[in-house]
Amino acid sequence: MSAAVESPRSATTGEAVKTVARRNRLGIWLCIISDATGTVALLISYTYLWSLNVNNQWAPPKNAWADWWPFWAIVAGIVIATALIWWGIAGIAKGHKGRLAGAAVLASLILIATFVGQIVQLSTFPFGPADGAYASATFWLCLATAFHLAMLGLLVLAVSIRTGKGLISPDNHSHARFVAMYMTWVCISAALGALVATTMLASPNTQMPLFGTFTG
Amino acid sequence: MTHNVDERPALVAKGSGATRFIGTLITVAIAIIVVGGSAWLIHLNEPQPATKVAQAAGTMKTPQGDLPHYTLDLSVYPNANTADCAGGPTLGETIPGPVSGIGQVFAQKCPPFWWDSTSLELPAHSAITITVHQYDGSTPVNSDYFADVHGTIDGKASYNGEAKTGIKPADVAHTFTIHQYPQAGQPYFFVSVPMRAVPSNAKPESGSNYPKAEVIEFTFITGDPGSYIWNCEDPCGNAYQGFGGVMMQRGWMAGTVEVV
Amino acid sequence: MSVMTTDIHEQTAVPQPKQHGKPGGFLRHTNIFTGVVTGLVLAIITFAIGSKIVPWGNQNVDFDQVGFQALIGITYIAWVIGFMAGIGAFAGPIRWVLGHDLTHADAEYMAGKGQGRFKYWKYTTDHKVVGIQYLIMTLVLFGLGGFLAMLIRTELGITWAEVFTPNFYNSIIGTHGIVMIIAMIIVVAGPLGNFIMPIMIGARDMAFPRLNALSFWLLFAAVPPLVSNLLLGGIRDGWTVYEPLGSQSPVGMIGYQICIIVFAFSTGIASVNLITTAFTMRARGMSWNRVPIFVIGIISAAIMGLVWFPMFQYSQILALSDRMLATSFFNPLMGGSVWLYENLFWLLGHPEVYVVVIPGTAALIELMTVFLRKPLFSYKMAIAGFAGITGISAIVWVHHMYMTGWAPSAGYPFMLSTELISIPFGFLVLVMLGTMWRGKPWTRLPMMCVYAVIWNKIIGVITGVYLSDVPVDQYMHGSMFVVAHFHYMLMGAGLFAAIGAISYWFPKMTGRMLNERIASIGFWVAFFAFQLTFMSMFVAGLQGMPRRVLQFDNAFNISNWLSTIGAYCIGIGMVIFLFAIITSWRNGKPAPANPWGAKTLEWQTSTPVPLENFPVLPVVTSDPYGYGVPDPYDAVEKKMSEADQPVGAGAR
Amino acid sequence: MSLTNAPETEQPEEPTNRPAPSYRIREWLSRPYARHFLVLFIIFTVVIMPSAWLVLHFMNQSGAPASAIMSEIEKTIFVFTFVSAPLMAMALAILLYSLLGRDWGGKVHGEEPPMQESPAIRTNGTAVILWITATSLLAGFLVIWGMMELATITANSYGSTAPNQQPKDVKPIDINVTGAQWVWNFQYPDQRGIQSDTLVVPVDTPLYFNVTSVDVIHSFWVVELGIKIDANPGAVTNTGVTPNKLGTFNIRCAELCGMHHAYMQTKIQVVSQAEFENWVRVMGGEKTS
Repeated sequence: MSAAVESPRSATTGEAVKTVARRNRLGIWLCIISDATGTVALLISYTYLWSLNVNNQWAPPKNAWADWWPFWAIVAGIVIATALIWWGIAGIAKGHKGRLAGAAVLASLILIATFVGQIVQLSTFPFGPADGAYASATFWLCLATAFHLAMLGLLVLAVSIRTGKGLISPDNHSHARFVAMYMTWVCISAALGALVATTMLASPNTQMPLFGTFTG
Repeated sequence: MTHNVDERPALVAKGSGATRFIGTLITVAIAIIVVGGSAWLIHLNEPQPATKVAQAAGTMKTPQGDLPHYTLDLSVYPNANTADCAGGPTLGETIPGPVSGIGQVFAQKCPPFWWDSTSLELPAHSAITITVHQYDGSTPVNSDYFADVHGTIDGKASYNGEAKTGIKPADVAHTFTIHQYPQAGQPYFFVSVPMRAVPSNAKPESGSNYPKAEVIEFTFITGDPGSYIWNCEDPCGNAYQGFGGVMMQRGWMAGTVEVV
Repeated sequence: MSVMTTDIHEQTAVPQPKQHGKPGGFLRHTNIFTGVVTGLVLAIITFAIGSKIVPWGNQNVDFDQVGFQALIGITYIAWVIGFMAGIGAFAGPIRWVLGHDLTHADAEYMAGKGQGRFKYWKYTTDHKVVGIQYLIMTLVLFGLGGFLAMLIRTELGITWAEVFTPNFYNSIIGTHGIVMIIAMIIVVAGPLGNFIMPIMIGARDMAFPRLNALSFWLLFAAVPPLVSNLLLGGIRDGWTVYEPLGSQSPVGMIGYQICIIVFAFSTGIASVNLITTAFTMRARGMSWNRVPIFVIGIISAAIMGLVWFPMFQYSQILALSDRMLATSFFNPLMGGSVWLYENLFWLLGHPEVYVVVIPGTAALIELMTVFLRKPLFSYKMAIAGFAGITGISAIVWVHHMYMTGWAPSAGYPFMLSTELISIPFGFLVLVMLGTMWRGKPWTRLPMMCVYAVIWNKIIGVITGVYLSDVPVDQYMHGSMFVVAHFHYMLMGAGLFAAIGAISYWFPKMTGRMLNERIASIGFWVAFFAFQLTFMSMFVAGLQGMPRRVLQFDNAFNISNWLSTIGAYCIGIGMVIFLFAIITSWRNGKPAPANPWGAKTLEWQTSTPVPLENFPVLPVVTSDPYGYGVPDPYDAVEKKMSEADQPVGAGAR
Repeated sequence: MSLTNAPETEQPEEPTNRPAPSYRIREWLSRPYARHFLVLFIIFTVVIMPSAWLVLHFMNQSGAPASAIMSEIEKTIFVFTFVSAPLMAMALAILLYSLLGRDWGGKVHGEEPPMQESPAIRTNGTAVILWITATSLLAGFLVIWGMMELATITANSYGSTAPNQQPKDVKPIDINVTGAQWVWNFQYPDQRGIQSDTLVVPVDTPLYFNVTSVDVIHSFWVVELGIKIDANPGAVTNTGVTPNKLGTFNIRCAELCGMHHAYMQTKIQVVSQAEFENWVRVMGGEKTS
């Protein structure tokens, strides 16, 4: 108990912020696990439909696949923002708050730009969501990334505001760490999505029987 | 320490054993009434089309010898638009919509397709001739099997007077398909006749909302009494493979056949 | 066993952030009524505006058109968002973003301090309030599901006519299924996991009190869309809404999908909360070998729910996008696959069964030690059992798909994994039987539930062994036998265990004793009627009656009549039990702090439980199973081992 | 003299020089609770065993097996019921013994926790080890039995091999089964592609079914032949069987497929080879007009 007195205490419950931080970190890890299952579900859908090619309807009309570079551009955006936040955290751990505040503002700008880019990519696909299984699966991979981006924008904005208010201080900056942890996961998730969406195009399966018939 | 303030009023026991016992009985009674009552209300709230009985028409010479002959006239009307609903033919406000009974929030006042009744009653061991006036356009069938005539006498049906064993799958508007009821005891019974569509460019006749009807006539022989159902096998509904909406609705594209 | 120390935290010592307005801030003005009003208003506005812009054509002609689907879906989403906003769920995150952190006064207001009974209608963060809210919600859901079950049995019992149209019959079997599944998932982990578990481990509240409230009110928002499906054409596809049949259903299906998506969020949040609480907030001295077994059960159920629910959630998200955006995940014409849906569905679908069964079993193991006055038999085996089930449950889902023709050779490995899971399950059986071994029961209602549940569970497990076997499943799959089997597992083992657990903790939760005379009458009526109902349903399945039919061969009539009679009696029994709960809650005998003489922490604090559970935090010095006296036979054995050793040697 | 005194329980745990196992078992059997339990156990086993025949009786109400596959299935169910009977008996014996064990004089009924405490058995290595071995052996037996049965059935049903290279020398009859809402349709590609709404097959001839659907999922279930396979839209699934009994059996749809799912039923007639050829001739004759 005596040890707990020196370290700062949480205003709401009066426990040591270290205790609260340990608790919250576990919570964030669990959220990431749950989110990961969702991403896995999307990847399963993509690869499964890719491998089955039901009714020869995997490929979009006229084999108009999506360009590969927008996917990776978006991933790059998220990675840069994440790196910035980690860099800022390294700074605040050493004591200067300004670095994290600046990094967060910069990162939120990058994220907003990336989000806009994601929307642009979604609206400029050479196919609509109804054009076969590849179109559907790709649309949803991108929609999931867009959803993640929107959430990250909010979180990073919060980090910048709270740092400015001094609520994220050198001796209590766990919230910034949690946001950074989650951003790191989003990087992985987006990268996985981009990987399948840009490498697994033409389906290997050409033997599927046509719908309602017994021959291919 | 303001932690252990008890915010609840002081607790006291009330009620005797007898009151509790009576209360139990009353609760059970209420529950029974609620369940039974709502079941009955839902049952009443799910309209079935009026039964249509085949008319006697002397006897008929069939492969199975002379049998009493009965006839039944049916009609199939195409999509009813709002104008029809306002003052059109006797289209059924009484007919349930694609969402029927308790779920009638979005029930349709006007049926897209319409048989004048779908609950049919046929006499046993007799020849039944059904005449259908078909006013509707075509939707290709999912399975070509239903573009052929099955289960009628010598496997034929007459389309505007000419006897055929089947029509082109692209010409099918609806089918009239009687099939089995899950009753092992009763005789197996399967009749399927495709309804030919009116030409897609047909103009409505004067004084009517509908073009000239295709007249389909077919005759089949019933066996022992039993319960059967029939439905349309042509994907004339909506949603996936055209089997949503009206295709899944008694009184529209499906019904019952009682052989008595 | 635990002692109270004087370790208290001095709140006033902590520097407080700026207090924005009165304590509670925005939440002072919100409650369930503002939530419902906001939700309805937003939904109606959305529908009105949407029906102008979304082109859904002439409803008379094309009822199920994509635009109309999208409109209904958006309306449901608007209801959920509006309700959550109206009840104040977004106040917390917004304050966090803006940096207006909660003061201690705020926290105490949100915990319901000084609001009397009104706090049960608000976004209250106190875990005890949330537990009670969950309890009420569970009872309501069971009422609805049981009502639908009565309708189903009525249809099946009246074998000479159609009581309902086929569509409505299919709708009620689907709604009954999913309502009961949701109710069973929350029945123990909701009320007891939230109310009892934190006290049991000596915590002042859950780890994330606001997430706790959020998880309940999300559930509350998810139920109306589900129920409304009956008015919008119903879900005509059973509770496993297999695509593409699901896409032929009217818009009622959207209610189901929205409900599942929101409920998955609710479950995930609740699981995060429960796991974190159990891992990080245990009282001092409660090491992992002193944790009550009920907590272990809650943890394993929460882990399964947390990890696997997103699969089910995404199966519904994608199905919904098939409806609203005309994508083709499950539409085979356009390259979708029906097997994809089945895999995503059952990847949760099977762990979900254990999410239902495990907490109830753990609660029974917890309480049987009290009523047998006997320590838990082989604590380590119990933990091993829960861990093993949690692990293996991830790799057995394909046994629901033996007959789909998807990878026929997959039958071998998944038959293996399915039979393997019976070994950790056997551990739990051993723990229960071992604890019961030579114990003299104190025959109160909770203990009777233990006997009832073990009986049901034996039958459920044995029939489960049949179904886990591919050749037998080739006969049983899709027949009434399956229905009877999972009712024995979910209802016989799950619901009756929940009844036992609730009647065990009822005094602590409500401050009053349960009227056991009436409750027992209801319980036993329900139990024996349950045997009649589902035994005859086994027979119907063996005779070859498929499930989800409303007309069937005369050969199955007798078993269906018996089953219907039994079902009505179950209903009567359950109603009696419900009556006992309600009357005892209103005016039962006031309960002492520890009516059962139990040794877990929740019974050591006063009844009703004070706002922060313990005036001073307890420190645990031993596990809570220190019942019983030394076994006399041990003495005999020791004596023999010294004195009679020569005899033993000479015997050879 | 002081044989039964408490202090002995405080002695060091590890007992020096344990007696012979046989002796310990005899000693255990001499305890009253052990005897009572064993009596109950044997009684329950004897009572439960016959339920195996009861199960078979109910299964045969839908008709005796008409193929080797169905016979195998019934054998499996019979064996499983038999094997699980002792397990159930043991659990029930323990339940009943503990219920009878309480003194019915009744302070255990009372409001207050009973004063008398039960023996504090924390664990028992012997019991745990025995239990784990027993359950593992049982599970292992079930798995191995099930896999052997599955292999046999797969061989019988040609589910895994294409019709042209199939084990038996008899040429199997290829049948294309199409499930539509809510009617089955059968096509005989080898018999000039004739189509029918009922299934007519010759006895003692291997049948090979290709199953698909033109709309939603159906399930092709012939009760007496013991075959069941889903009819999936956009995919072809296979099963097969060799009916060995003349007769007319039910074909039911075992997967909810919409409004008329309950009515999606037809029949399969197993007839002699001659009758089958005659039927093919008649159907084909109709076809070629």
